[in-house]
Amino acid sequence: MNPVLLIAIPLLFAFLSIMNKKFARPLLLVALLLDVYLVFTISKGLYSIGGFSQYGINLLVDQYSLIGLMVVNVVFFLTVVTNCKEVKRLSTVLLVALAGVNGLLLTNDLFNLFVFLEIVGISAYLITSGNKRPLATFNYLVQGTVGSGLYLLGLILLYSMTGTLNMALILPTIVDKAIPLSNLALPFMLMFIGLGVEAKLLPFNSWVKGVLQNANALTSVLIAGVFATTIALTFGRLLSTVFVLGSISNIVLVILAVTMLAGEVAAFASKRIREVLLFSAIAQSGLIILLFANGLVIPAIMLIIANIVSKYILFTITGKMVDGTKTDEIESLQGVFSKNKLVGFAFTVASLSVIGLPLFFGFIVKLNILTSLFSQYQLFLSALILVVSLIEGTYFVKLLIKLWYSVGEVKTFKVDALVKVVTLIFALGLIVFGVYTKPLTDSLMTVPEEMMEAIAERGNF
Amino acid sequence: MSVILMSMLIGLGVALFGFTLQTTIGGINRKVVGRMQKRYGPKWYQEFLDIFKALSKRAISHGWIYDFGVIMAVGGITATAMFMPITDSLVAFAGYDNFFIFVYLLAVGMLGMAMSASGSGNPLASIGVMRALTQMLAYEVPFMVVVITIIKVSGTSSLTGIMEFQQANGWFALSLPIGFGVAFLSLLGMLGKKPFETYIAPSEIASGPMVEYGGKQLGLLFVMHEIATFIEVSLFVHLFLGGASNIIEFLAKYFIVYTVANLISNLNGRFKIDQVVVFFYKWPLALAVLQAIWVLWR
Amino acid sequence: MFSIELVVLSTLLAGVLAYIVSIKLPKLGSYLTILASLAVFSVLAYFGFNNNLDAEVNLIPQFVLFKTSMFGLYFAIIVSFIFFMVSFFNPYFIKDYKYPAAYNLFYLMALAGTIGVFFASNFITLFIFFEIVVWTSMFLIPLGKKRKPTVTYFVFSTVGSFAMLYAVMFTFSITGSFDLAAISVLSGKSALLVYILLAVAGFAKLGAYPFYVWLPKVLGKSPDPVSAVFSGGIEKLGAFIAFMAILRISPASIYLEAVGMYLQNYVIAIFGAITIVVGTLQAIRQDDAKKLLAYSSASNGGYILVAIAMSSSISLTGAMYHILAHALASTAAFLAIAVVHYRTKTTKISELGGMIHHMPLTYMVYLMAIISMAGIPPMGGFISKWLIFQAVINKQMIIVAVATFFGSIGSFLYVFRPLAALFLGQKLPKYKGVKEAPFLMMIPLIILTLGSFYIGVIPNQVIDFSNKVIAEFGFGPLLMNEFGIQGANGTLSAPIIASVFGLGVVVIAIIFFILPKSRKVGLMDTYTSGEFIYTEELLHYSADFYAPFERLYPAKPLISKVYAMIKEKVNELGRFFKYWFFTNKPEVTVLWIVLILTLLVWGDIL
Amino acid sequence: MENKKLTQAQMDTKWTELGDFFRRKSIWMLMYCTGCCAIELPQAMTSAYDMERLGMGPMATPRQADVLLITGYLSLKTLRRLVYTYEQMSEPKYVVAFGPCVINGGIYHDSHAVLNRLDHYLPIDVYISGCMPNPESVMNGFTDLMDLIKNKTAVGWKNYRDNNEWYKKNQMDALGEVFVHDEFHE
Repeated sequence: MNPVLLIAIPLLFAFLSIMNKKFARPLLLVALLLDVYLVFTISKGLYSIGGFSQYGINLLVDQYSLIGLMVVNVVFFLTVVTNCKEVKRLSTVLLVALAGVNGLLLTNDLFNLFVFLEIVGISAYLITSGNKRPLATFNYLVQGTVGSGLYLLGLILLYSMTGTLNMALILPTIVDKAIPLSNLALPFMLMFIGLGVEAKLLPFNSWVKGVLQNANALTSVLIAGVFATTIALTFGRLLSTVFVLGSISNIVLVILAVTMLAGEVAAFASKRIREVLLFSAIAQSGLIILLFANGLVIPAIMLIIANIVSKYILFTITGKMVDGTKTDEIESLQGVFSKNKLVGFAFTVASLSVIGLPLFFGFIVKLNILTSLFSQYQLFLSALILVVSLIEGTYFVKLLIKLWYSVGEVKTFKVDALVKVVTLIFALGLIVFGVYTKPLTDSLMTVPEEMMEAIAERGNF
Repeated sequence: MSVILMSMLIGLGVALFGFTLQTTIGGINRKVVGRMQKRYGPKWYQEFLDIFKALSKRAISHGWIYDFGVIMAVGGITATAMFMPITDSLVAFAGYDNFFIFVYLLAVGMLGMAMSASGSGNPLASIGVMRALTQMLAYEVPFMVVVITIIKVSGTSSLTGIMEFQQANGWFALSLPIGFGVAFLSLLGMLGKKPFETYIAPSEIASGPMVEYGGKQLGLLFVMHEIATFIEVSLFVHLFLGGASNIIEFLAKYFIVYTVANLISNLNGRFKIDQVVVFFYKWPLALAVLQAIWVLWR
Repeated sequence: MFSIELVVLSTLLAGVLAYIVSIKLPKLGSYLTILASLAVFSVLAYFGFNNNLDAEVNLIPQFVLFKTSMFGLYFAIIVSFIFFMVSFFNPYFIKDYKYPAAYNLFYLMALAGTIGVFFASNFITLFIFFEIVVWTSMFLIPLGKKRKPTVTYFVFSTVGSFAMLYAVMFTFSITGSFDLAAISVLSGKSALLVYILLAVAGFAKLGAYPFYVWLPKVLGKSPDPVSAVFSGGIEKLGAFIAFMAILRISPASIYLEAVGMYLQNYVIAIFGAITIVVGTLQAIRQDDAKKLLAYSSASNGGYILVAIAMSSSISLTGAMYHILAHALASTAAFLAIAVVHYRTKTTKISELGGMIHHMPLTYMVYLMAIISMAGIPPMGGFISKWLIFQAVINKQMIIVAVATFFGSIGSFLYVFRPLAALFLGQKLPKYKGVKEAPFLMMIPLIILTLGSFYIGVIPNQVIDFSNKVIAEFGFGPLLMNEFGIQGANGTLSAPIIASVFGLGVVVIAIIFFILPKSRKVGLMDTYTSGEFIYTEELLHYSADFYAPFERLYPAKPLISKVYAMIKEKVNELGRFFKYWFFTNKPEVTVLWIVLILTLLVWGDIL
Repeated sequence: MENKKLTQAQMDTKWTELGDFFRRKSIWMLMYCTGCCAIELPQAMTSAYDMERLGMGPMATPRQADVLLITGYLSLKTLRRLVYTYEQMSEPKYVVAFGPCVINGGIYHDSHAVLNRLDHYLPIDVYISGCMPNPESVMNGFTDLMDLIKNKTAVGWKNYRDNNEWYKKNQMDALGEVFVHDEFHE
């Protein structure tokens, strides 16, 4: 089965849905179902599109993109299913977004990547416009545009130096042509910043607060879960197979470390539940990119998986909670879980996993991260990670205790059975993977090799 | 087994001896003080009369803990006294006359008395106990620092061992003069002599822990007080004045130490309890520590 | 043969079972906790004493690895015993909890976690179980009166466990092994780093200075059985870690001639000493009986640290003995206060009085417990303190000695406060009709007291065991003869002391009963200088018990101000980031981008 | 039952007799210093007359004391406290009254606030005469008390026990019933 269908079907359905608004939602669901089905059936390999392979327009399906596709599509599907009500108006946009997301994960071409980035970006602006906070969306729009503009600029510079846009060829070309690292610093930095805007890295991410602070369950899961994962994976592929950081690696590392620290500290200082979660998400994405920048692909992917699952649970439940109680002040949400124990359980498991406590998946991830960092002898970085995860643990525990134990009257909210089931399954998954991770680690084992294989084969395997 | 039974009998004898000795010397000292104040003073056996009179009186009881505490107090003190060597050869449990036993078994007695006093329900008793404990915290630490110097220097914590060491190498009173002074101040605190008798303070808190006692409980507590005094003064004699090789020597040293303490007591007023703490934690503790460092870490 | 993994897993399963049962029948679930902890304790004790515990079986492949050691067994038996004893209280407190089912689950999970820690064969297993204990016990705390201590506990425990994790990973990066023995391979600076980090972990869990702040908050505010479990059981994890850190790692450093030990050990001893003093001073001024006992736990942790730091046969035996004696005594004391709390709904000393007339047995239990805690014969605490003093004197650590003596005498002060004001004193009318502890609660109270008494009179078995333990660390056994323990500068014979004490009491009791019988009078018939007072509260001295002494030192320990400051600084930093980076103005972001690019270009040109 | 009670009483008597031997050489006083006669006690206690040589000494509380000294006139208001104090003393106990005021009110005999005859309310063992009695008479009074103890004629405390109803009635008549029982009202 050709992976291009993963992009083509949603795009096609998007056009169809414009013709008849009535069928938009069913079309979205069908497209998602098809995509999920396809993801589990496509086989690995390099697929060229329309005979443009000499220009490098091709799709790469390896273990890395496969895992990404599975996770993203499944979560996308579940997000839409569990938020049917909010989807109505946005069906077409979501279809486009789906195409963009799949494209980002599959593409093996830097320019196509830009195109998909724009598609995802535009659909993201449209999705966030549903928050009815035009200023925040505008802010996002401006920054996203600046970001993709910078990416494009960097891309052009890179193309002028290397003469290729195929991701697999860039690195070999640089080596072949012996391009000095100082020349490469600017294009890579521009691309880094461009992607950094979408990946919520510190100085470029002021849009996140405005967007996620007022987001409902659908928007927040899409932005903080699905899109963030996609961008992180894309970023990860670029960092591990394309970018030669060289002289800018110090700047990059500082940016990432500060992102992490700032996210956790800001979350610590926040009093609203959505604010806490969004800052936490920023810190997490900082950590993910940091791992990629250090070449730790396996822990990074594990973290991405853990992150999207727990973010799904946290943001979905928070969204429903805020909808039901009409407030997101933690102080006035006290004790809400005492009336919604199952939901509370899922939320608790997710946050304990994020903190990285044993018996939950997050712990395995944390252990993996630290083991890998220490095998690189990264003493300072690992100390920093421990410090920030202490801060993270503190505010999450504070949050949990407040949400479980009330002082005054308790607000109530209703959650659909479907949401309950899905979050519970995810929560149980976190527990199961927290105890028994062998299948996952086995399947991740080959990822770095396959990524490097593509380069070694110069994109022609 | 029979050895232990024998030791226990000797121990009881020691306790009885200690009681008799201290009661007599206490009586004599009352006379000494009387003479010092240009009085005639009571008979030398006055203390015995007082105690037996109290024992024979029909007392009141505030409940079982009130009685139980008294028994525990006097029993604990008696048990402590049973370990006390009198001379370097006259000791009930040879080899077990460890210094720490005295410190901690003495505490059982104190605890029993404190418990009984608080159990009487009189707030003045509780205040007295509070002051007694606070005072204990004050004098005990400098004293213990001096004692660890002695134990470390002599290499044993057995009182007979320390005695023998002194008989061979000279008294600690001479070789550790600072510690001797500090320990003497602590002794005044232990004995509850002025200026450290805040926890009795008859005119302020109506004799503190003793406020509710009369009759046999009071009598037994007097017995306890006498034996406790015996233990404390003997400790001092054994630790600093070379102990004694025969009983006459012991009696002489004992009498001198107790009389001097008593005379000093009669020349002083009374500290407030927080002044007691500050007093002991200022110079005595500092000097004791300095001496310990000088002697041990040299 | 019985496999450790089976014990751990079945405890976890029992927890889940108890959870399911207690969704509908919380009380039945809490009875299950009794059964489960009894089973754990008896299996560990029976098979452990017969050297029959199996560490090889791996029911879940590749997950955790165990091994048996006398060291671990000693701790495991003590802690599972404490869990078992405390579990008798669960049925009475379960109805007060908001989430009774969760309580039963976490109680057994924490037990499983502690067992796992003590039998772990590598650091990863150790860390996993350590963290399990942290978060399961963390969720036990908010079931009580207050929620805030939970966070405090999490922060301090996590500081400890992260320090340990860092040490473990660091060791791994150097030696390439997670094995427990790997830390002893380290040398030089890296050994020092691991030493410090593991010591921090031990300090944090044990509640030693400067991490003792969580103890009073957590133990003072959590449900009563939880406080007891923390003080007697979970806190001992810290001692376990400290043992490993201090004895297994030997970083090269300065050898102090004067005290015959290495500098780092001396520093730990000094920290232990500070813990003793601070814990004692704070315990003296507490009005809440549970907080008071919590500070006393901190102070006793200081003794354990001092003893471990001295690293000699006597001191280590002292440490082991103190762990046992303090576990028994402190649990008994906490449980006694729990009974009072259960019956009167308060633990404030100033609100209580005369409880002895309502609950004499509880009083006796508390009395025996404090006798042990104050180190008075004939209870277990005396022997451990004696051993520790022997070692302190032997090492001539004068400064530390001052602290240990201060703590020892100070403990009379603070343990006496609840005794005098809560149990004794006037019988307050508002507690009329308060009853003695229910039957099930009495069982652990009596067993703990008898245990404490037994180890105070016949120390031989415990010392035999601890000799085997310290042999694992390469120390020679402590010598014993029929009657006594051979110390550095003297012999102690616990049976003789106990029997002499008994003889003294018997003799005096006989004299007492021969003398004329006393007339019974009420508590209000007491000397008041002729004044008439009819209100019991006015004749009850309980508030500000040690007021004159308390005046001499500040009420709030300095270190808690430091922690408050750190928290405030983190908050400030968060607000700083929010202000400068998360604005609603896109131009600020663009400014940052431009700045970074400028920096980059500038850097390249220059 | 009856038999056993008798033995208890007999035991008490035996102990009292035994105690009397010590008691007459060791009398502890509780001074209830309400009147002017109290001024004479310091001389009696200190160097000039040295009460301690007789084995006497001041005590802090009624529980410890053997003898209650009432030094001078007694106002109505203090009677209640005096009785309370007396009843807190453990038996055997004695009362020594100073001056004429305790016999007939002395110079205050016509005051509404002063009780004229103290032995209506408490059993007095020894009266010491003089207004105020000089220290010699004080000492004399104490030796009289010792002789009384020796001769087993100091039986005021037994009288109080045996005629308790009479004493109580007199006390009640003087004081009246007081209903409010708290710290500010008796």
